[in-house]
Amino acid sequence: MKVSRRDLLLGTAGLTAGIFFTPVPWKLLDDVSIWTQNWPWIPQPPRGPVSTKLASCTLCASGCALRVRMAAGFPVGISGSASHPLTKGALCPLGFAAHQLNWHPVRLREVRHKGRSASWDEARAAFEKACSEGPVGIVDGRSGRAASAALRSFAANRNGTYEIALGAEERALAPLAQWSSLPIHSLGYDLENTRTIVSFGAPLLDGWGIPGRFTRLWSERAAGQSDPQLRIIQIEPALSRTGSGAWRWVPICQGTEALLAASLARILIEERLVSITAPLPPASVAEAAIQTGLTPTAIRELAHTIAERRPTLVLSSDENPAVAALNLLLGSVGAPGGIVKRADRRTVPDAAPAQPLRAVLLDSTVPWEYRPQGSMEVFRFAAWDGGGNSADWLLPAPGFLEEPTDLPTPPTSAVATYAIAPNILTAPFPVKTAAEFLLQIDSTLPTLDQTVHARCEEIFRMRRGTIHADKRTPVTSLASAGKLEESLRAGGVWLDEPASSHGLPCALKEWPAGDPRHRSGNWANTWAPPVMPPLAAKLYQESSLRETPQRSQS
Amino acid sequence: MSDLAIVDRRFIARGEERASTLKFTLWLAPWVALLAFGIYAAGLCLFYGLNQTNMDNRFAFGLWIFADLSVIAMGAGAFFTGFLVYILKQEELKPVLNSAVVVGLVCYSGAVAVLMVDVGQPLRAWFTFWHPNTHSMLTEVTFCITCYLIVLVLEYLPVLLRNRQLQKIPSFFIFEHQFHKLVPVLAAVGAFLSFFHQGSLGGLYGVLRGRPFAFREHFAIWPTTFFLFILSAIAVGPSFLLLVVAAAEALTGKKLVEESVLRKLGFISGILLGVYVAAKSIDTLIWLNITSPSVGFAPWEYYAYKPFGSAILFAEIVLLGLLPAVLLILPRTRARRGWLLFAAVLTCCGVLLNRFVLTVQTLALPTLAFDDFLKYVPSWQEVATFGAVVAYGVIVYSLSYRYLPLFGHSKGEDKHVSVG
Amino acid sequence: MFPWVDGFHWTVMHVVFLTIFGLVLVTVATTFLWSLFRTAGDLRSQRAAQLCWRNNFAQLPEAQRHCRHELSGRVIHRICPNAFDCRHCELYEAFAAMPFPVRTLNTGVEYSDKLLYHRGHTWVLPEADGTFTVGLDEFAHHLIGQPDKLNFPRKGADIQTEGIAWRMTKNGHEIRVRAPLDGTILATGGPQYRWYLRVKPRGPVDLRHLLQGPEVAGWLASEADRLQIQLRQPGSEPALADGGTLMPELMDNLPHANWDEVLSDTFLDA
Amino acid sequence: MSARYGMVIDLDRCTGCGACMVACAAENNVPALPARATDRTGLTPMLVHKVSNGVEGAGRREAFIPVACMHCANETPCVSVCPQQAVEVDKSTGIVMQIPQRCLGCRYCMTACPYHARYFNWWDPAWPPGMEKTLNPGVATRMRGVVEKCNLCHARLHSAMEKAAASGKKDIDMADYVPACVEACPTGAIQFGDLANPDDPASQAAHSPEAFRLLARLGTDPKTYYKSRQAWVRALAERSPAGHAAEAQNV
Repeated sequence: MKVSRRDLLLGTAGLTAGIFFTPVPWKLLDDVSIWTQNWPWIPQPPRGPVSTKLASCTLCASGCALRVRMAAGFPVGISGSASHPLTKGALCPLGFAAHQLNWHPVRLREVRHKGRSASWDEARAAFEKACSEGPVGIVDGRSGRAASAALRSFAANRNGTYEIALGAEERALAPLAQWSSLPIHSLGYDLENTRTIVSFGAPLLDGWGIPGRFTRLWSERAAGQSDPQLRIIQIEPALSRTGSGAWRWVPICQGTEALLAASLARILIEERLVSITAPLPPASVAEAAIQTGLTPTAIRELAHTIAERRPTLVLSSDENPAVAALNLLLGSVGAPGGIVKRADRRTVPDAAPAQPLRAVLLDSTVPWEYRPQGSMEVFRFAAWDGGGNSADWLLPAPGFLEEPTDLPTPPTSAVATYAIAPNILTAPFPVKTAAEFLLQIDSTLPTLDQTVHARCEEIFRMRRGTIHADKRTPVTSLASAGKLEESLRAGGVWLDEPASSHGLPCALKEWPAGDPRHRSGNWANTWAPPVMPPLAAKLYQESSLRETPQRSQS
Repeated sequence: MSDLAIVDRRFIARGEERASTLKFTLWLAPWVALLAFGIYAAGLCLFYGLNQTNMDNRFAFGLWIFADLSVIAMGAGAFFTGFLVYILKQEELKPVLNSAVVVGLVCYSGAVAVLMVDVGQPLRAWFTFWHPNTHSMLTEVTFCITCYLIVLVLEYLPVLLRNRQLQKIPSFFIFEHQFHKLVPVLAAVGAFLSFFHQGSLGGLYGVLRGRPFAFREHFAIWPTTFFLFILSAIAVGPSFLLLVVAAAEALTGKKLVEESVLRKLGFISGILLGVYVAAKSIDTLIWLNITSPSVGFAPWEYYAYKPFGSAILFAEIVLLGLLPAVLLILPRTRARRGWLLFAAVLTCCGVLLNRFVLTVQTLALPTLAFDDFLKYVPSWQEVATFGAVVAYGVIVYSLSYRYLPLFGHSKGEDKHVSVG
Repeated sequence: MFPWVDGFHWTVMHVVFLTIFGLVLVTVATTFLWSLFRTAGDLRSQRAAQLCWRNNFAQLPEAQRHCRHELSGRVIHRICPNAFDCRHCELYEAFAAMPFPVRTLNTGVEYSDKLLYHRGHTWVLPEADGTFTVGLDEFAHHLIGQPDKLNFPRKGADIQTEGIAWRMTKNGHEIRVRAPLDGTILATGGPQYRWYLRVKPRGPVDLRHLLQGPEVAGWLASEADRLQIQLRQPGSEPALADGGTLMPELMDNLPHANWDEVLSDTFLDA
Repeated sequence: MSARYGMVIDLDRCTGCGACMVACAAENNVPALPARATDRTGLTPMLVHKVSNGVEGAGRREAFIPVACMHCANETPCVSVCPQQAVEVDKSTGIVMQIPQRCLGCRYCMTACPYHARYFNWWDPAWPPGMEKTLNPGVATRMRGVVEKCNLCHARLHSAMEKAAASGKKDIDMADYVPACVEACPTGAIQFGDLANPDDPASQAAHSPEAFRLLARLGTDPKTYYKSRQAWVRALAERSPAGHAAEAQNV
């Protein structure tokens, strides 16, 4: 029969009506709604049991103890481990997202020579060639590690130089080390027993020293109290986080820290506020007042406040002899609550050799911005390529939690510590540490394990200190050095007893001149990698909380 | 005559004078271009997400929500004229009824289209019907607008079927013939729905306890803005319709409806506007002196930020409220076409300003002690999408005017002016 | 909020909300379906064609709505109030009784007294066997000549007076020819046969509404005049009637005229 | 059990380091956004605001105010406005839950929130290749076009409940339920607890004379309390914005 338009219309209408009595539309509706709720291209977290592993952060010298949540063999979360005697479970903001660093887009995945990809063998050949042609320099960013031992002895064997790139906190101690002719690394701050801290721009609450150590001290003894047990006087041009959290903030003109320190010293001496005698600084109070922008009375009051509640610790943000010298006047050197000696075998490396270096090798712990002086071939170990680097060779180093290492005493610590950080991850592509690289060239170098054993032996023989883990075990109660190493490898931290603060002879022939070097404070400054975890970078990009950091120019 | 012209001519009702095909095409061309560009912009937003706009977490509503509120207020002419003609039996308004329907349809469908771009997950929009939260004004709005859009389409259907070619198909003609007998029912339903969602749109902001600038006292479950929006909508609706018809007359150079009809529209608009202004003034006084201070916000603070000075309040209530109301109510000014149109324009501007203040100023003003006053400038994607709605409106109205008996047949028989 | 959504529990708001919107939807749906139902009813009954025609008639220009008696000269001026359905015209008898003037008019085309003419330019010829033959009159034939396409209803289909009897296309214009009487189609012809339909009447035959005798001349004359005006080239004299007869194949010969209007008026199709 | 989980944040102890923000993002699989993102289009369920007493020079004081969802208990502004029940208050915990799978992204709740604690996913969440393996298994990622906010680390509450259930207890041990930001704060400035429990240290701290809440007069009963000994900081609670600015000029 012939189908008329009318039949067609009726048919369609019937069909549409009929469809609604079939499951088809409802199933479609259901599927659509489910699809709209999870798009296939949106990544979903891995499923699987979550376990927790103990580890240590190796991204700065502080070596904070970590609890790493692992799922399906990958780190999925990080928190501090409260058993650590110094960090007490605190972490810096960057640490909480560090577990994502290894997948950062700028991760260095292959050996690169002048921007082109190369092989490990080529790199090794090139370095051996350099060694044969002249002295090489080895730069270590974090001395005192087992790896450092290897680096150092390599330099010694090849009569090259072994240099340490010091951090700001360490540089700040340099003058005192010089006057007391002690290595920098055997000096520390006894913050726990001090009553007044005078900080010349040191970012105490913003990444200074060991995360958690000072901040917790501050929050227990200083925060928000009108007359706190611990007085913090922050002297700096602009109000910083530390200034806001301090007991007093003293705004002074840029670069006049040394002058102010001198004038304070003058007042302390002239008005007999301190018993210790020292050479009279040349600076006059009136002059200082003009330069610093403070009134003479203000400076005088400041001097009185400083002397009032001792022990008083004077900190500078970076190397500044004039500021450091105040500690001598206030008798804070070698006294409880001041600058104390700690058991540490590290010594300041020897001076540079006569003839210029043929090549220099930078360990991955050396801050990215470090620029070797002079023209030589540069071998740079790094896990991330921060860009703008002039190194001839970029050598991929292990990333976060990928390098087994030991952790010597962190800067600013009053007592010696020792810990061993296991590697709980392995890089999916060939990486080497500087030490491993050198070991391949010179097999006589001490291996990591040898040095670690030796160190454990030594600690065991000293029979001092305690192992801090879930519970505390005095070293004396340990059967052998092996047991000690075992417990350290299991995540324990050895904490030495406070060294006797006496025997820190320190004399001043004349009042030192100030060094204007000043460093702007931020967590990012003590941070060795050139990049920050994406989630930490959010702070700078997606909120107005922080201004983008100026990284320290070592 | 070219073939296109022949075909075109065949769809134009017998004896109706319309612009030549070429002229009409030239008129449409720019609007079509604008529409296409806007659709492209909207496509960007749908494909790449709303990061294409300049909205942000603090300015979560932008140009689009302002446009929706305004456009829907303008579209109020549709339901209100229907209400006047069918419920209140104001027969003399019949000639503009079809125009009102087209305007309404355009406004509402346009608004819904923009909303679909505005939400982050358009494909989930229907969840509102699945998990509706009966306490949310937005739910009420969604339900009402959806229903009313259906009603508008149904009301537009008869007008569409009156097209010369379509009505040659018997079943269409008969359906139209039967359907338009029942249209008064739809008009009643439409009026009911509209009263509600116009109100709910106002309620959207009146209930924002967290935004003292917008929060108002409640009657029963509704904040005062609920009632103010109804008033302002039915006040502006006729004015806007008046302007549309006037524009059509200007463009076609024909007298489409009796002057008396326009005056009547103006008068209705004027009276309602007067009532609105009175109510609005009382509401503002209560809010400034009681509501706002009681939650710790001194009223003067709202107007401490330029350009949103207290001048904006004066403009909204007096300049664009009281003034046009008076102009429309006084017979002498109403009788002059110039004044009539001028007053109608003012009325529209007044309501636009009101919607602007409620949507934009509310979000720009800080709430926390440490907030700043915020600025927001729509991105070109937002503007283009908005432009597309305008173009869409012009195109639909032009086509309707050309091919449908919007103003009845010039041959006068209006027993079949289908409505709505 | 709906009972089948997890964690649902009734509240007053739900009841109110659901009731209101339920009612709204029901009302709207009912309205729509009700008119659909009524439409179907009308289409099934015979009223549909009538309704369409009456609406269409109302839209015809006044010149096309003159009463047949005006065309015959019985009355001076009268617009048909019955959509050309003289069967329901209460004045028909009265008018028919009136005398009419004898006039000689130039109709431009021939016509036959044996044929009954419909205002849509079809004629009806009663056959001996009681069936009727339907064809296009000369006037229409001159306009269209040879149609490009013919579209007849299938045999046995019903046609209704003023409904569409058949469709033709010529030069892209669709022409709908109105049926002059009610009936069932027996056979279909075409221009070559000079007839188009053979129809078996339905029910009692009443052809009063068809023109005959003097009316035809008057009607054709007025149609010719209309055509002259409509086809007049701007600024030229009427040149259609050549020696008093309409020239053939007009649509082919004057392609640029406004044929849409001409055809609509000729076949009473607004 | 019927708890009222809430926080007391000691602003005098907040150094504005941002550890809470980072820890929160890491815990809740919040992606880092494209470079175009700003502090206004960002995704920071926990956001630390920097505030000052408006004085320049030696008299200047600054403080930091961490703001996350306050989980308002009364007339919760975002709950009543959501058209499709994508925001709900959990009666048993007092936590205001956002259900991203149901959210259509109309952002009405964001305009309703006086604390701007709600965030819209303006971008598709994206991670560098391989980094998605480091996402927290306990929390599902969200997609573009939906609103999200702090839910007091609901995943952690769940595991705490499971632990309690496993050991047959009906109440959880608060030691097991510590939100990421609380855990991360290096100065221990954030106290978290059950405000309905008078013995809970947090609920006691909430009643200390230095405790205050932001915009409490709006009557939404926010469950995040702040604490400060400094009068000017406490003044930030209720002082209306323009007034605050004006007085800052006079100081």
